[in-house]
Amino acid sequence: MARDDWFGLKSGKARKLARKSADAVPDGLWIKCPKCGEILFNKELEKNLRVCNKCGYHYKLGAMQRIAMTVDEDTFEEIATGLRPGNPLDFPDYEDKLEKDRKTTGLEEAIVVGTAAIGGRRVVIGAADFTFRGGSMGSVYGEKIVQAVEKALDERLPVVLFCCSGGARMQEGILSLMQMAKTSAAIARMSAEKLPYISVLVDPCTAGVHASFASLGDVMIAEPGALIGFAGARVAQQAGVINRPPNFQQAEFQLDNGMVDMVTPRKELRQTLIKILQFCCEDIGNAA
Amino acid sequence: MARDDWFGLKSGKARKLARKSADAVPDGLWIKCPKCGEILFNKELEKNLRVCNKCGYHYKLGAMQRIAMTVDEDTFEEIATGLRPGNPLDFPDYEDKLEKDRKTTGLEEAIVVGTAAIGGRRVVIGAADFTFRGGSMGSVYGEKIVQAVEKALDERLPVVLFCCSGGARMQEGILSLMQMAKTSAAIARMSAEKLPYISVLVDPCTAGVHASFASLGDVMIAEPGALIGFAGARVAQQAGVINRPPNFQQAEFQLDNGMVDMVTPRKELRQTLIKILQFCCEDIGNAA
Amino acid sequence: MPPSASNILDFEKPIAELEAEIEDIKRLTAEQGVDRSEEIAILEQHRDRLMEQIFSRLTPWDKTLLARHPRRPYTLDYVRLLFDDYTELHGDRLFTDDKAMIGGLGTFDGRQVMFVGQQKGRDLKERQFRNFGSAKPEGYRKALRLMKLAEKFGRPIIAFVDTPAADCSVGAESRGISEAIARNLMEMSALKVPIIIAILGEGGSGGALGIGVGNSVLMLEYAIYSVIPPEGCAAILWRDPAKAPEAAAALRITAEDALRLGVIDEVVPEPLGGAHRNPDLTARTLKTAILRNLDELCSMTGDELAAQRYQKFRAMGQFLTMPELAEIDAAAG
Amino acid sequence: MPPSASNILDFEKPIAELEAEIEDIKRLTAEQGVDRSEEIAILEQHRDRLMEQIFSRLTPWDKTLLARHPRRPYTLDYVRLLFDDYTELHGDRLFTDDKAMIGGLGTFDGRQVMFVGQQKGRDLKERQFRNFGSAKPEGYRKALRLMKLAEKFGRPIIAFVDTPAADCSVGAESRGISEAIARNLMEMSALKVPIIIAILGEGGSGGALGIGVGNSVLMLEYAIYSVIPPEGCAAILWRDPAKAPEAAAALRITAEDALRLGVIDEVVPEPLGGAHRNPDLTARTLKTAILRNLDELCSMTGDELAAQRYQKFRAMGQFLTMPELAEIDAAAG
Ligand SMILES: [Zn+2]
Ligand SMILES: [Zn+2]
Repeated sequence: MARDDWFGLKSGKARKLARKSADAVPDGLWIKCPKCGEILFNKELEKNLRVCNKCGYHYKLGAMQRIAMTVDEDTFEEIATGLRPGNPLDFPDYEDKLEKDRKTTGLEEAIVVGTAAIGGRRVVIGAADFTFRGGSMGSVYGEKIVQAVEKALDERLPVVLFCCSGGARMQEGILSLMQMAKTSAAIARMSAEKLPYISVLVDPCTAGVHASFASLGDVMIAEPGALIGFAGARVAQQAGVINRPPNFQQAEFQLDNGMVDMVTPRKELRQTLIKILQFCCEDIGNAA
Repeated sequence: MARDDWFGLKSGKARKLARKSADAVPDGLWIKCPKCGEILFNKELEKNLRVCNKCGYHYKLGAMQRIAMTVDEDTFEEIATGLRPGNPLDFPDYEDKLEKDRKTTGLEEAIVVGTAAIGGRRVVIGAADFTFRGGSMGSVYGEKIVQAVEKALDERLPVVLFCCSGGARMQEGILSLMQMAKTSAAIARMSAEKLPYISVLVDPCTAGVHASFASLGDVMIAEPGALIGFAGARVAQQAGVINRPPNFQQAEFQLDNGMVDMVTPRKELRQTLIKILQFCCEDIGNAA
Repeated sequence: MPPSASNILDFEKPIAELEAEIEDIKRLTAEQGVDRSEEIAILEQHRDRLMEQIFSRLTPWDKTLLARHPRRPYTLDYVRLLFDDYTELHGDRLFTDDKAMIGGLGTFDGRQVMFVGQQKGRDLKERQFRNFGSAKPEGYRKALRLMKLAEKFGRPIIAFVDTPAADCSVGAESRGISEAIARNLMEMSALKVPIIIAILGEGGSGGALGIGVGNSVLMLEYAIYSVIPPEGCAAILWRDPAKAPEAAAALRITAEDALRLGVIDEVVPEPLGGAHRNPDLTARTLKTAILRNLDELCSMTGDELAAQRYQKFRAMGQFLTMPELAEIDAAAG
Repeated sequence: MPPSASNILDFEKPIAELEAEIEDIKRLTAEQGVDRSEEIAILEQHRDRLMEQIFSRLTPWDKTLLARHPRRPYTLDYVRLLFDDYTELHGDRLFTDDKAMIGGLGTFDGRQVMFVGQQKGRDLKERQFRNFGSAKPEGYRKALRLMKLAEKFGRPIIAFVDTPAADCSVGAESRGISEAIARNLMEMSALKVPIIIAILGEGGSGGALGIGVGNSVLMLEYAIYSVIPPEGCAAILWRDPAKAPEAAAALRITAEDALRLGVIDEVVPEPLGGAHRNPDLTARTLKTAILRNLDELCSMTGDELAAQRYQKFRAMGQFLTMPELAEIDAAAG
């Protein structure tokens, strides 16, 4: 992906969103790599797609960054907008927390979906954002996934989803749990129509999201070092999971165990997606 | 199966065949149980369906004994007859061995197939016989299975197969191997037509037969203590298989490992088949 | 399992004490031949009133404890009570036979059905054998295999849900517990036979939902259905697992809540005092409810069943849409 | 892997000696500047004649040794030589990623195809990593997953066969190696896309057939295809594994035999001296053969492809039927 501006977003609004949703990007010039401790020049890090050039550590990305990094320049159009979480359980503090995350991220929920082109091929694309409620899946998250799939069904497009989530949105209780069934059922329709669905598992992809649509890709890709697993860290801790191998619940563990097709460094991801889409799409989704 | 005459075969010819194909039945009054060493009265053993009444050891049965023990009295009609192995490889001594086995067993091959009723329901049934070339699968064995399946497809009948085999018929070389694909492809047609196929794995069920149609039952039943596995004893020995658990390749090992639905004692088998057929057959195969 | 100090809940204690008293009197009656039936009748009335009182004001946490009651009937208890006969089928044909997930053929009011369900154990040994009702990937794959078999032969599926959660051990993770649950959700959504879910006790998160995608979802009165155990929620939110009762309330995990939130279709009433006080009666009530639903569903085609199930789960979730947001904004402005 | 004493077959030795001589002269030419090209030409002619001589009278056992030749190109060698580019896919989504079975997306003469195949290792470490090309259940399940993916998206499948046998360790048995192979045979028979099989080296029994059910089955000239390894056959029949050469002959395991017996469709010629002497040329010949078959198959519908494949395997086997038996009896009488 040898492009000077990998953001790929021309509109001011989109740029602003991309900036806002990037997780924990310090405003300073320098940043320390959390894995190897190397001091990285922030601008260089951005150019390197937010991957440490010393140890290969992949920083988390915001939803809009993900999309920008993946799609052809200026092709992304958001869909399934105008949805906002309610508080169906009257859960304490939930509305305040949402309001806060909306302000800090500029997002209306933990996932953004839309249409775009990748290598000239029209696709439906979605990306979740860890900075909004830890990427947890509530009613709106689930609804957006389903509306994205419905768009793909309507127009016979492939779907690419960047799956990132701390799990179900506790504050929406059992309704969050049901999003697992709702999204998986939507994927079943994709599958019945033989429309391709590629899931990209990025750090962290756990619990309810990992145990639903994220694990149902025709082809599944993981980012190096990403935490991927069923039990979120705190749940696993509570359950007292023992004898963990050193790479437990990492992307490479999932590859060893046959659960993902490949672990692909960020800089190769776009080309890999183009190749896979080429395989999966005979006569669908060619952008004019 | 509280019937005095569990042979269930009225015709003299069938009786004769049944007697001939019973494996290693000594002519004497007494027989020693190979598992517990108990001395068993031969007539009592027959009445007990050739199961040791002390330790439950299940003796091998001949093909016609199997069928007789399973079907409604006098309902079995053999099909796919008039086939005889050639010697396509000009394999040394093969014809002599076949001739010898034909004489001692009264069978034309290591498997017998036909139609019958079980609990009043018309079925296609087959049973292999270890005393004919160790139940090895050659061209005729495969052809008979396929013709049995074709009969079931034509008349929309369920299929019950007693799978017993030492493996592929070495003397027919690569043609024997192909019977695995040929029989499995036939089962695929059953499955596509949603016709039920119940496989009963009896001692021994190994190698080429185990790795083809025997493992493809909608419901799979094993007889207690039966040797069931991929590598025949001699192959496993050659390959130096190590760390074998005590019940390695036994019916119970297969149950533990999730490979068969149940291990069913011989005396319960007929009733179990009737129940399973009842589940699988909505409107097919009801004998008039 | 008979009542004993270890399997009586705190709020059941007054009832248990009264019952012990009644038992004592009955024993004395038998031993001494003195007729104290009037006294017994009064005490029994008292007990029933007490029970009604206690059970009319159960908290969500009380119901959680009832759902996990050590004497609560488990899946196999219902299988025995509901079916004329049944034949267990085993194994996932891939790795093993998961004892925490059972399944098989059942004759239900003369009809052939396939059942699946998590199975808990009663005593310590059995509990370990059943892995405390927490199925591994192989359990979900076994259940799927059996459900596909049911579909192949056009038979309805009854799934009994009773699990604290899916197993999340290293083994389960490495064999793809997420994959197994996800696949079940996907495949169940499209099966072309009736699927009836009965949530019997603990409806524990993804582990429960993994066999929980049905055309009709029934739930026993004191069962719970939750995205996370109350203890876990309390630990995460308030860093204090002891606040589980508060979390139980906040999470809306009772059958009543589930019905109101539209994730189940019907609450099946339990006998006074809970299912464990009268398993037979509970099973009869459940059987009636299942039969009624089965009759309705059996009149539908396979495509209709899949479509109904899809639409049902498609509609789950609550949120505000643009027009509603505009209204809120207008009201605020 | 360069030629060395340990990877030159006995019958290759005279050739290797001549070549060493030629190399020596060439080296001297370079070092001393003396033109000995005429001498070299004569020796090379001699070598070619010798090779032709040796290879025109290879026994089945010689061919077995060639099929197992330590320098023989393996699946990934052909993948690299045949495809414009390729992307490996991993895992069975159930248990692990079997390194003895590879697979992925390939661009083949501009077309999108799925490939699968057993993979052997070259040196000791790699051989262990690839489990000597013996796949476990997870390998066959991975292959099936990929083949189903190809079917879903309407892409042809190319399967490369090169395995001594499927793995029969306790682990493989306990995870259902029989089930995995059987399921592949069943599923492959019904796939609605073109399947082309290329038997590259060892076509070892069920392990080979487990990815070997194709519309077109091609076989390299010195590959073997056998129901049992010659050593195993000799051990069983004559209780003497040293009689493997006799068994190799009796079992009819050469490409020529397989063609005559109707289990393969085409023998792909190898360069003089075998594939390892010129992998590029072998790959080009193989590519031409695959392309020709692919062109034919791509003109068929999915149903036609499944039917052609079914009928092909349905017809395999040789036996006498009643009328023939009657004739024999008549002749005997
Ligand atoms: Zn670093
Ligand atoms: Zn005995």
